[in-house]
Amino acid sequence: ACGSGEENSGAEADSSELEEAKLVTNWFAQPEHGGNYAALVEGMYEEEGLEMEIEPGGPEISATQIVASGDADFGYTSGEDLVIARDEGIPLVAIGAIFQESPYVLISHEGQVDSFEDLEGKTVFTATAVGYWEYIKEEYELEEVEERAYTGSLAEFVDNENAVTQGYMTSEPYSLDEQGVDIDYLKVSDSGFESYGNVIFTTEDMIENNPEKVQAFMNATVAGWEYYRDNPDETNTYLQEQNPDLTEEKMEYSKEAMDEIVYGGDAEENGFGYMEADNWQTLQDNMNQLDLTSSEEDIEEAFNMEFLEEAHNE
Amino acid sequence: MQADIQKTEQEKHTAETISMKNVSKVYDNGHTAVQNVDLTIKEGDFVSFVGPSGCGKSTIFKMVAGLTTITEGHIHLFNKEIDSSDRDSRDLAYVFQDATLLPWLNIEKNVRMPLTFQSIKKEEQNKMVQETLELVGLKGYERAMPRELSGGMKMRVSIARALVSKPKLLLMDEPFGALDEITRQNLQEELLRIWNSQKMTVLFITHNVFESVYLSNRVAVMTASPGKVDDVIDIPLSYPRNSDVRTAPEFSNLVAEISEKLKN
Amino acid sequence: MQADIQKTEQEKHTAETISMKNVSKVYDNGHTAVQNVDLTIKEGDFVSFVGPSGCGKSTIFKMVAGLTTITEGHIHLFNKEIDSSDRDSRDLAYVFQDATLLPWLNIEKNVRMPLTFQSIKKEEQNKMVQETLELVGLKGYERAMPRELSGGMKMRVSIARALVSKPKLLLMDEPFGALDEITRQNLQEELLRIWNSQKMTVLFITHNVFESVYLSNRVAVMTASPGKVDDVIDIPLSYPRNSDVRTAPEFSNLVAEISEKLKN
Amino acid sequence: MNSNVETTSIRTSGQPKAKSMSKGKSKLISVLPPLAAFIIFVGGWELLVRLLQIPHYLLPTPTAIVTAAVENAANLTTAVSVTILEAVIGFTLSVIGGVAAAILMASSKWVEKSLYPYAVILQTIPVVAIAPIIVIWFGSGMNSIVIITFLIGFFPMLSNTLIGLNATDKDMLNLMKLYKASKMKVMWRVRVPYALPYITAGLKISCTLAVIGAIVGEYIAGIGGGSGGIGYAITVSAARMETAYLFACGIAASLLGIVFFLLINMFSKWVLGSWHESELNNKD
Amino acid sequence: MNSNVETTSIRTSGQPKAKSMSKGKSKLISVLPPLAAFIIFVGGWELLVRLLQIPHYLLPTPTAIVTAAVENAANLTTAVSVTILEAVIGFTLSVIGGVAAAILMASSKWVEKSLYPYAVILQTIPVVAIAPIIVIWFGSGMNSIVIITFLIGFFPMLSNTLIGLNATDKDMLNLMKLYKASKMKVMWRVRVPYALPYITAGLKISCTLAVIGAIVGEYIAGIGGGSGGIGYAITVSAARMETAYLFACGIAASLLGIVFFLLINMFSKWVLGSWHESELNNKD
Ligand SMILES: Nc1ncnc2c1ncn2[C@@H]1O[C@H](COP(=O)(O)OP(=O)(O)OP(=O)(O)O)[C@@H](O)[C@H]1O
Ligand SMILES: Nc1ncnc2c1ncn2[C@@H]1O[C@H](COP(=O)(O)OP(=O)(O)OP(=O)(O)O)[C@@H](O)[C@H]1O
Ligand SMILES: [Mg+2]
Ligand SMILES: [Mg+2]
Repeated sequence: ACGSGEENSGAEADSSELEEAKLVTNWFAQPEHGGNYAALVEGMYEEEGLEMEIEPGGPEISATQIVASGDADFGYTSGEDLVIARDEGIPLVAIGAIFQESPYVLISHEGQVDSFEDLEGKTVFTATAVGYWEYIKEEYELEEVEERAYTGSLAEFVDNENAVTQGYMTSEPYSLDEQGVDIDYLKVSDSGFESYGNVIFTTEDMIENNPEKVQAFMNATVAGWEYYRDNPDETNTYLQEQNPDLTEEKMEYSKEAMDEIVYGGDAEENGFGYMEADNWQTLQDNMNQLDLTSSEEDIEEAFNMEFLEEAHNE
Repeated sequence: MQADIQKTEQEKHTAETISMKNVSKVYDNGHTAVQNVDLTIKEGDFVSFVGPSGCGKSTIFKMVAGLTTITEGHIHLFNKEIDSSDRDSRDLAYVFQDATLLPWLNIEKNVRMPLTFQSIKKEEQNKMVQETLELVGLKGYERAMPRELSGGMKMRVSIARALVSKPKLLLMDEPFGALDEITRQNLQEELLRIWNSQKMTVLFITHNVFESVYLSNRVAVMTASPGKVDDVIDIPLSYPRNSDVRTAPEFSNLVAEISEKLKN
Repeated sequence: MQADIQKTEQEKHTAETISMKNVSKVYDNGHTAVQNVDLTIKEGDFVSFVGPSGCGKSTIFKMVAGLTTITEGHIHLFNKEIDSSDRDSRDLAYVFQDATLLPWLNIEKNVRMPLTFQSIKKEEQNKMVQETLELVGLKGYERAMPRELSGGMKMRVSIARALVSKPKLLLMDEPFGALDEITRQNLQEELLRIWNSQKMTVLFITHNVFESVYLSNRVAVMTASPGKVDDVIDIPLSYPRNSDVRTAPEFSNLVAEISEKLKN
Repeated sequence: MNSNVETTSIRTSGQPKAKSMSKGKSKLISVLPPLAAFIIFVGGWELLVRLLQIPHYLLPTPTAIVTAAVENAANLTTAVSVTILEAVIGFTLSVIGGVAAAILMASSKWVEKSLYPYAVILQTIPVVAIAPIIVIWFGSGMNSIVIITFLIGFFPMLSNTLIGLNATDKDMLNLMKLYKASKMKVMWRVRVPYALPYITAGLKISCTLAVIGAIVGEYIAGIGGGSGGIGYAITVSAARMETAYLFACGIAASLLGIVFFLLINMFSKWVLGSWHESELNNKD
Repeated sequence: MNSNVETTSIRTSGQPKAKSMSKGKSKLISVLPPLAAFIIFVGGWELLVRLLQIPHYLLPTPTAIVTAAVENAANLTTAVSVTILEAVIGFTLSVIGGVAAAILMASSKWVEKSLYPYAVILQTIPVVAIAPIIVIWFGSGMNSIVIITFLIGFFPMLSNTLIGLNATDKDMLNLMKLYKASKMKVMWRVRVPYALPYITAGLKISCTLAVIGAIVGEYIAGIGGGSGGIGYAITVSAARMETAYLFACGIAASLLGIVFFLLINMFSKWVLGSWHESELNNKD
């Protein structure tokens, strides 16, 4: 409500007047963040008047808390975490979903698991207390599962024929393949658990007090992702600089694996980042049912499509 | 010995250096080490303490130095009541029964230590340390570490450390016990010379009755269980004393008298 | 004193307890503490060492006990060459110049310690400890901790610890230096009694020439820089010795002779 | 010279009284400072959070934390008891292992030189790096957690004990040599007692590290659920963003550490109180 | 009685020679045992893995590890240098902080009683629980990592130093009292030197903990990429199942710890070598 209008409304601005902005991702630099890095590399943020900083996340870095504290303006999180955060009274708002469905997969040794029912009796490595796993357990009435904490290491999984591990569809299958381990995987999104992945969010505060900044960020982000779809090379080179452990092949694999969930599905029609109220509602209902949350609030509060739509209209 | 040592009655001050009134010490384990001691020591006195092992000599010294609490009674030092938390009123040096050297400092630095707490110029310090080391016969051992010395040498370092700061009150707890006769006699002479020239007060513990008579103008004879000062004997021999004194019949009588007291 | 102390010539063994051949000691810092010492000590000898502070008395004792390396020369102990890594050939006790008590053990346990390394029954141990504590005048202090004792009392615990195990060879480094005359004389008598009744060999360091003459059958006089044994003087006074001996003219002559030697 | 030393009188007028505080009063005085510090600390925290309006999900108030702890009391109690068990076992192992290894190394310079580097490796190799092996060898859950706790507490015990054993007074060792004491006896009778101040210093460090170790272990190799400890509870509450409960778990862990520490402190007093300067009350 | 003490002769036949080994030889002998232990250890490992056919993703052979390290030399070097920086800064802070806090606490029983519990809290509060706060306060990356390293190394320094400061010989303190030395002077001239053996013992523990701390810190608050340290490299290689490289990282961390440890050891020798039993070479 305060001081809107007269400031730079998305047009090119003098580089001397760039406004600082910061995005915290959920992992070290990788193609899964490609569009945002593309916008950075190709100068799209700058064009929008933002002096952008992208801070890579890490195993224990919680973007929700960093953004909530005001240390960063935007962050990446999962649909579940956003719902949990709101349930805990953390006023975060989703402003776009990079992955149209959950990027998580449940990886098993070849020929061991064909369907979610087959998980019965397995040893399953998942992150502690994640929503989708609670859902799958309940939905498929799994009772005899040995649950173990996923710590980022695949060795135990490989060692145990009977094991199942969580993974990111853009990453772990590739690593295992490279090590010559034959695997199958189930996509979590096929279980009936609806959730968005790599949800871009900001705070209610930010939307209220500085909508121009949010808009500028979204404009460049959308442009970045659209650009990255067909021209990943320059960005990938930059990613590799940031993260020397990335290889060309690995990035190619990730890019290919994620194109479907980034640009496919609802995004195919409605454009990058699209979010559906029904999906959010289902997610919230599921979470409530699983006792992970007890949120009564209107789901419309949790996400905001205005900036995305405006960006697409540009 | 020099002429200025020849003291006259007028030169003697009569101020009290130490006054103990009804002093008792009970250690935390309930042991009564010293009981009801009354004793006044005037400025310039040289008082020796003799008595059986464990009779409380060291305990009295520690109380006077403020190193242990006084269970009952009062001690005044330089006319001020001792309070073991008080740090300002004393100008005293103490030769402990053990040498108590700082193991990480060489001999020269150990001896210099008391000077570093006073505002004395470095060159002045050097001179004082050198003189004192020479006095105790340890010239040439400046760089040695304490663990490289013999028992007697360590004790001499400790003596040097006490003498170097020229204190007004000097407490010496069996300083010469670990020394051979020759070294001991040298140090006795030196001690008397320093005492006379600096007009300090000396309290001296020894098991050697000859030594106590030779050095002091008063000898406090203690008895044990519980520790008490049995008698204080005047030594009416004039200073400066030289080896002749030791053979004087008066000297022998005094030694005999004190030894007799110690036997009971 | 009992009758059995009256020794006859036949009772004396002539086996060598210690033989030092051309023994030198250079410490790691390059200091020559002892140079070219030759000395033979027969079984049953009581040899006192006198000499200026720092002349190497303690060093010789440590070499004999195998506590420090011998830089040059050879020492045979009970007819076996000493090797500081060897642990079996000795049956000796040592009173160090410092009391060296284990601070976590009470007096009784400190004294008992040497016995616990031998296979002696508990009751027997108790008896031996009690006797020895009584001997050094520390009955009643069994439960006291070392830090609760006076300097002289600590030394007496150390003496008790050495005596309790009835060793064949006893090394005593200024054991009575911290004791008053009465206690000292008592312990001298006791030491002579034990020495006689147990036919052990005693090496004894003292700064007290009277003491050395009174106790020993030989006195080794040492000189300093570098430490050497200047002379070994026979003391032809018969045992048992009592206080009368001290006033004998022969005694005074010996004391004077040794004192004279020490002066040079 | 005058008779300037006055006479002494022998008045055996009863036992002198000790000038000491009554026991109750001195007890009170010893409790007061930490209590005051506690009140200032907690009060300041509550006040600060309220005044600065720091949102609860960033830094909850002490009251919120207590509420969360009370609400989750049952869960918290099980979590704490699981962690206690793990920490105690792991700590015990690291004490036994550390002291035993130190004794072994102290017996011979050769052994020390050969093995010490591996002890440093054990300490510095990142647990995360070998976690998979640990879990594969020892199975996940209790066993692995205990091993990880052991690994973390082991080195401080070893290092401190070894320094203590090597610091033994030369004269004491000489004394033992004279008694023809065997190496083992010298070790137990003299070197170990002499090292006790260092050993208890090691215990103080290891006992607090054991709590951390157990939590890290649960984090890496925990199985969660009913048998999950504080580490598991922390992960869950972090995932659920229940910051107040998260803090309650953290504080529970701290309290556990403090209790361990106090127990070790008592042990240290008991074992050193009669002779070592660092624990002597008697200041005469 | 016969004259059974033979005479002594005074032969000043030159300086006696010291019976000591040549320096080169003794050097060799001091290097040999650890070298032998190393060969046995590594050889045994290689053999075991080959004989038992342990799969390479579980336990790679030493040769595989070396190969992986060589292949990733560039990455590994950056990772190691980042971690060194973090560890060194964190360690320095924990030493300064630990010693300073110990000195503060040693100056007064009241301060000790009031503050010590919070030091234990600092040590035992699980870093994971407060990680979000650390990251928010200090930002992710270097700053937070250094803080975490500091937190882990702080308590061992504090605890050991405090015990050392309180262990000062009573007689030495009495001596200083006689010199009317101020509390500060007593601290610096006597108590701190006297505590040095304990302080270096603390340093030995803290310096190895610093490496762990930095790696845990990178895990919790690291940003990875070009500025990622060993912790980051471990995370990445674990996720990629590059076990050989994972081990190479682990070993790099260990070597770092050993180097730190050796430096501290040298320092300890330098500072204590001339007087303290634990570091005296001279055994006379
Ligand atoms: N710290 C202490 N705690 C308990 N009792 C002590 C302590 N220090 C000394 N005592 C006891 O007090 C008595 C007197 O001790 P003190 O050291 O004063 O004797 P001393 O006359 O100096 O003896 P010595 O000539 O042997 O040095 C002794 O019986 C001793 O046991
Ligand atoms: N550990 C050591 N390192 C180097 N030098 C030493 C060591 N111990 C003794 N010395 C030196 O060796 C010489 C002889 O020492 P020793 O202790 O044998 O003398 P001592 O005759 O016992 O003297 P005292 O009567 O004073 O005890 C001294 O000059 C001393 O400085
Ligand atoms: Mg005394
Ligand atoms: Mg000596």
